[in-house]
Amino acid sequence: MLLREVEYARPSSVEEAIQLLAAHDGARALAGGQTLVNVMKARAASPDVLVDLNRLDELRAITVSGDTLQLGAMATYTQIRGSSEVEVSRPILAEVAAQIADVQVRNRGTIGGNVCSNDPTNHLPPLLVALGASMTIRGAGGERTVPAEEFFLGVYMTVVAEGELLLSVSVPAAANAADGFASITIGRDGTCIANAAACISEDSVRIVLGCVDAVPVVLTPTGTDDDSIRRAVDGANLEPPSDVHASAEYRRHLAGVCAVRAVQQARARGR
Amino acid sequence: MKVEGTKELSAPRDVVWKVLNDPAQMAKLMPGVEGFEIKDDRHWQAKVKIPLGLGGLRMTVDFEKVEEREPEFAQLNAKGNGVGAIMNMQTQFHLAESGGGTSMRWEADVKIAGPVGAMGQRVLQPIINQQVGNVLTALEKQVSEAAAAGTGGAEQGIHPASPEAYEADPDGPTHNTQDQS
Amino acid sequence: MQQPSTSRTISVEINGEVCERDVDARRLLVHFIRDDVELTGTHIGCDTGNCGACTIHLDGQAVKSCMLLAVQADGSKVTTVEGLAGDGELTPLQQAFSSHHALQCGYCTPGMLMSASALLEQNPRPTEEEARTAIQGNICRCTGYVNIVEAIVSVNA
Amino acid sequence: MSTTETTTTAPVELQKGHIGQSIPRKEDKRLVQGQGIFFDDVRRHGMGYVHFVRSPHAHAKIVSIDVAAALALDGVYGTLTGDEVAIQTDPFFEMSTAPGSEIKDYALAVGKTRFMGEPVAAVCASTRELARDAAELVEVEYEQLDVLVDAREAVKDETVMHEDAGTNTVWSGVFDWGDWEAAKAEADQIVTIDELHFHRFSSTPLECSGALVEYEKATGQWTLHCNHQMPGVGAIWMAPALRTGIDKLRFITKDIGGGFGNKICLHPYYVTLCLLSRKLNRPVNWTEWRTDQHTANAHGNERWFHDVEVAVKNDGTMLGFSVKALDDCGAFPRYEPLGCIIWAQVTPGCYAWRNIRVDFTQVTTNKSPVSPNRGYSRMQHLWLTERIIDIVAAELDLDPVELRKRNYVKTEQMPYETPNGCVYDSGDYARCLDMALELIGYDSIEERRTEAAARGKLLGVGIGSTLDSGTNNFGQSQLLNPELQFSGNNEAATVKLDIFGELVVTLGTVPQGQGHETTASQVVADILGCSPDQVHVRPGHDTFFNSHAGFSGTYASQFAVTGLGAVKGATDALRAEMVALAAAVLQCEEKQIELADGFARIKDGPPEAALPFMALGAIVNANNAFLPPDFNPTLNHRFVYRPYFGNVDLEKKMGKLTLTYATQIHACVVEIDRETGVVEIVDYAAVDDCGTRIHPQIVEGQVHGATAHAIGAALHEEFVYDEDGQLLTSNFYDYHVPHALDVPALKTAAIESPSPFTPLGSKGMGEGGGGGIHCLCSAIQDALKPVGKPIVYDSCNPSHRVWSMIQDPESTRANVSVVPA
Repeated sequence: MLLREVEYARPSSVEEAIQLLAAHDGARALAGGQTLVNVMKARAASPDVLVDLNRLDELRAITVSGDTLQLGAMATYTQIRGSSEVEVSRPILAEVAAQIADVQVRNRGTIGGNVCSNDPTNHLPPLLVALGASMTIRGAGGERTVPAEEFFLGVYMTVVAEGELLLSVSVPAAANAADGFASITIGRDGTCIANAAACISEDSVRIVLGCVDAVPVVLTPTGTDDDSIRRAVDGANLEPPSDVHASAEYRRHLAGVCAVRAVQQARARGR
Repeated sequence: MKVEGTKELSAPRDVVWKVLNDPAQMAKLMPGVEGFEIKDDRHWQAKVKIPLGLGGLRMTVDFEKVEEREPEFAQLNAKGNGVGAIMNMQTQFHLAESGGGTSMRWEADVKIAGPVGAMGQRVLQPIINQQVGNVLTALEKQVSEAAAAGTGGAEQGIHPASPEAYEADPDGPTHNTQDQS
Repeated sequence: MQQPSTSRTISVEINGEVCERDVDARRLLVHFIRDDVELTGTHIGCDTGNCGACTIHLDGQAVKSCMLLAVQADGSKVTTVEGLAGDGELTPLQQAFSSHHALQCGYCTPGMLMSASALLEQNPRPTEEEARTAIQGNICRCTGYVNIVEAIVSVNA
Repeated sequence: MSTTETTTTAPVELQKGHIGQSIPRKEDKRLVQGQGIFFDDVRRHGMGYVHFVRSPHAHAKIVSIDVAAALALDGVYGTLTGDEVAIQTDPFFEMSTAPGSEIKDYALAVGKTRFMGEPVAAVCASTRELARDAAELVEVEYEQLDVLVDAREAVKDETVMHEDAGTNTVWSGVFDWGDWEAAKAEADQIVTIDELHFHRFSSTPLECSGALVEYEKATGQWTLHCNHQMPGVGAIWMAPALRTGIDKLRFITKDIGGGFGNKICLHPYYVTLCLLSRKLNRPVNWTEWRTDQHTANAHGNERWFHDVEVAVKNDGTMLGFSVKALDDCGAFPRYEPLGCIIWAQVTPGCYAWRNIRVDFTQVTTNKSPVSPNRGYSRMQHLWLTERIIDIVAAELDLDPVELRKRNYVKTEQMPYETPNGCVYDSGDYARCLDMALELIGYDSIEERRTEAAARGKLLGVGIGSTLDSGTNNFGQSQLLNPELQFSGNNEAATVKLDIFGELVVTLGTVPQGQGHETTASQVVADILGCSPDQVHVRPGHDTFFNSHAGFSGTYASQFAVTGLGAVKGATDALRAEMVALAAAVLQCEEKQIELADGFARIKDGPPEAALPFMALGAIVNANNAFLPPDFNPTLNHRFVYRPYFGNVDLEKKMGKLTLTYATQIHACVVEIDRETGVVEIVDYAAVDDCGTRIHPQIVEGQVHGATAHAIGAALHEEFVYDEDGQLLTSNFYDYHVPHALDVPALKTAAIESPSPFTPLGSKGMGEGGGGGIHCLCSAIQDALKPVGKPIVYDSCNPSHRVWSMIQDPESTRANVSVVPA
């Protein structure tokens, strides 16, 4: 509890938000705050200026245009879970959003905050990499779009540079996509110890592992059968971190289990 | 937590040695240095802000050179204070000539104390790996520039917030162990 | 472009009453509610956003008031446990908590009630699993949740 | 499900009515409206907020502390450091014999720090945030020392934490009851277990600790608005340390957000607050944060069991066991070494073996100090007895249900004297077990096992037979240290009939959710013939009510006996006076008077021969001129209930260590995911027997709560330290307490075997004896049988440990052997 002193601004437009972020050293965007405020309570990290995005309704929109589902960076997990657009165009997103933390956190936490914080145990980074999402970022110099695979740089680090703002996440729309997600958590609904997302397309299968490295780890196994998946995980020579919940060895094993389960789920769904 | 690895550098050993043993050049290797003060030839202090996306971890780090055997071995202790945690790091470098370049073997033992540090154990290992990767990348640049310039010191260090400093490094940490209790 | 500042004057409607106060930007909403507005029914049971004792409704949604800054509530409507019942009469949910012995020490109870009442507004007849999911973010150390779940399910059964 | 058939209830004059009914709780109305008054809800003008500066190191010399920068900050009222504490206070009283008694424990670290999070200084400022800002500016220079995190290392004394003691051993001694050598000789088989580990966890009440402390300069009086759950003993620690009289410490509690024993050892914090409030001459508030609570308040005792030997006959008769117990109490003993004897209340567990030898040692380590955590010290020992039963059953291929039933103390043996002189008052363990097994569908377990196996799941069934011993005899402390002047037990209550006819009850206890206001009103109502609604029970505790005794508090499963015993005693005295008064007014004989429906009236008399309680209250308090000169009723009675124990036998280390024994038999079914080691509870039942139940719903609520604690402890909750003494589970992310989705639907049932020793036939039962931990360990071992028969050796089994057992059952099996005797 008890934060360090911090400056606060609540812009009324995306442009103003970007200006604020650019104008102040140590400024950070405040999205849902379900990670950032917590970290500030521990005084582990202390931004100098918070730019509160919560009144920027234009960042909350979830829309489908053509074959793209676009989620505003400020779309909450609750919104994603209840969105008919998500339901018809990439339902796995709603399913996974429903697994994050708890009701209160889902009411505030946002997709943008989730990916920008990139805690290795988060659900969405591996999922979005698996789905082939892309992130749209705007700064003073204009807008750019980065594939999810290149978006994550390290623990709590992404390509969103100082003075930039993540605007939205785009996911290819595919109502019947063969997607899967599996996790092992602390208790029924705690932090992930290991997780994996899978996406099977016509010509390939893509598995993305969370919790085993600073950034999601992408695997492209040769087939969708359990053995191919296990071989791919074994072949990745993972060096996952050890902590009180899992030794490196156990976490490596769980990564394999999650990968197989995510693919099984994807296979079942794709049928 | 112990991390160790080896790194092949194209510069000659004496150049690498100079970069590693010059506090001012060392400062440029570290992530997010905001202030730097040399107290004497064995002690210096850096104020750093480790650039994490959540807002940066501010620490004051005191360095002490414990042992050196030019041009092959140096041991450095660092003690960081801040963010409700105390960091202790012991680092060792072993330099060997390797062709025209240098083969560097390094070890670091990092310990974090305090409630906030304990909270961060979960992500400590990936963060340290990442920061070590950054330092090694910066070192590579620094020594190649130093070698090109004939003596020590590029003008510009690596700006910690610039993305290119964080490119994944294939020669990053090759082995990690964390004590499990 | 506005200038960021370390404090702000905010106006929040709490349980139907408008409260205007100067607050530091760093002040958490839960401290604003407890220490500044002196509504002490909202509790604090952890410092990491896990326990849910500080759950309130912000513009109709259950949220944890320890993970929000007070300045973020400016212009919003807040309901705390004190705002659930009018004139000392208990709501059916509060009554159910008592008759099912869904509370022992009562410390988690305000947060539980706020999570449960948000559920019942959207879903008046929840199943046991739905009730459990609605309070998964609220820790109770006394009851083992058994009677809390029963109480929630019973309200409109 | 409920029956009453064993021994008769003690004779009491109770009108049938409210006792035994689950009436609405008096506490609920305020609590469901957010109107409870917890310590942090109390405000005072000019109050300062306190933040502690805590050691990041587990073991370090304090070289220097510089508070200048903190004091320079605007809004900072002042600071306190260990140096000031060392001058202004004396070390807290220690209960051990020498050399453990030489340990110096102060309110703040003096000279060195012995666990991560130990307070080394305190800062007081005008806001909470500012106090923390200032605390960060206090500069402390440390010199790190070698760290002890493992009791097995600490006992070697290669590093010594407390120089004054010269050893890490707080207490050690051998208990030898029956004839162990003879039992070994008689046995057909000796089963040995090299090592078992009962892990470190705590009940982590949702409200953390804290207090608002006011100092009155004129009188030297401190008032603590707080959540201490045992203020009587708190004052015994604090007053001498503060060099003041015990009446200078006024403890006030209202509502408390759970305690579970974790709020018994708050005296170091409270002394700091007393010193600060005096130094700064202003009220000071300290609110502990969760991370601090986990890091530096109170853990449960961690215990190792080594070299266990069990003497068994071929027919399954168990003759006894021998064990070396090594208890880890963390950095300071505080309530310890009482844990070195408290377990002896349940020496044989539920079993009739007569030969038991326990070599007990307790050591300090560089971890958080411990405090009596729900199930205190008995739970660890009962876990051992249940582990022994299941390991013996597995190794000798005996049926665990039959083995238990063969060896349980039988209901016809009650009251049963244990080998160490304790008396089990009543109970029917076998019947409770049958009921629990029926509730989980034990008959069909083999089919379910097969069905689960087809889904890749390992199904297992477990039993936890446990006892909740309550109303302890503090005389057992003399078995540790004969010099200690503690024995027996007591609790006080005051009941008065006030001027307008209000019945007012003042308890000495310190409730934290157990519904004392409600159950006390039931007892009063039944004795006085009125409705519980007419009985006002004051919430909380206030030293100045003068309604407490030396052992007052709410701990150790005893309210239904001691608290209600005191209420009953006081109400009986009040009743006698009301009857005498009514007889005097109505001019009849006392035996003609009955109390009913809120009246004192002549039995079968005319309607006008009836006095409402209000009239009685008014006469004595305000209209007493006509009363005879030698008749002076007060209608205000304080009663101290004191159970009779007699002396303990110091030589044989025997005696009546506690008064009542509630039974809890748990049974459950788990499924284990073979691939991941994740354990899921698919069926769970707990059968309780706590004698006469005053309020069955409250009893069941306690069973639910104790079970949830046990489930958390058995599967997730563990305070894990790294080799440097850093706590790695300091918050609710890593220390996973059960969420609503983690707790299965719990089935409960009860029987009533009234205690022949208590005023109401009731027994304390709130702690629960860790039944769920024993039960889950039993079920996990059973489930893992098909994968190499590993032995569950630790009381905490999160998925990673279960997975390791599946991977390498042999390493756990190396721990046990069977030797034909």
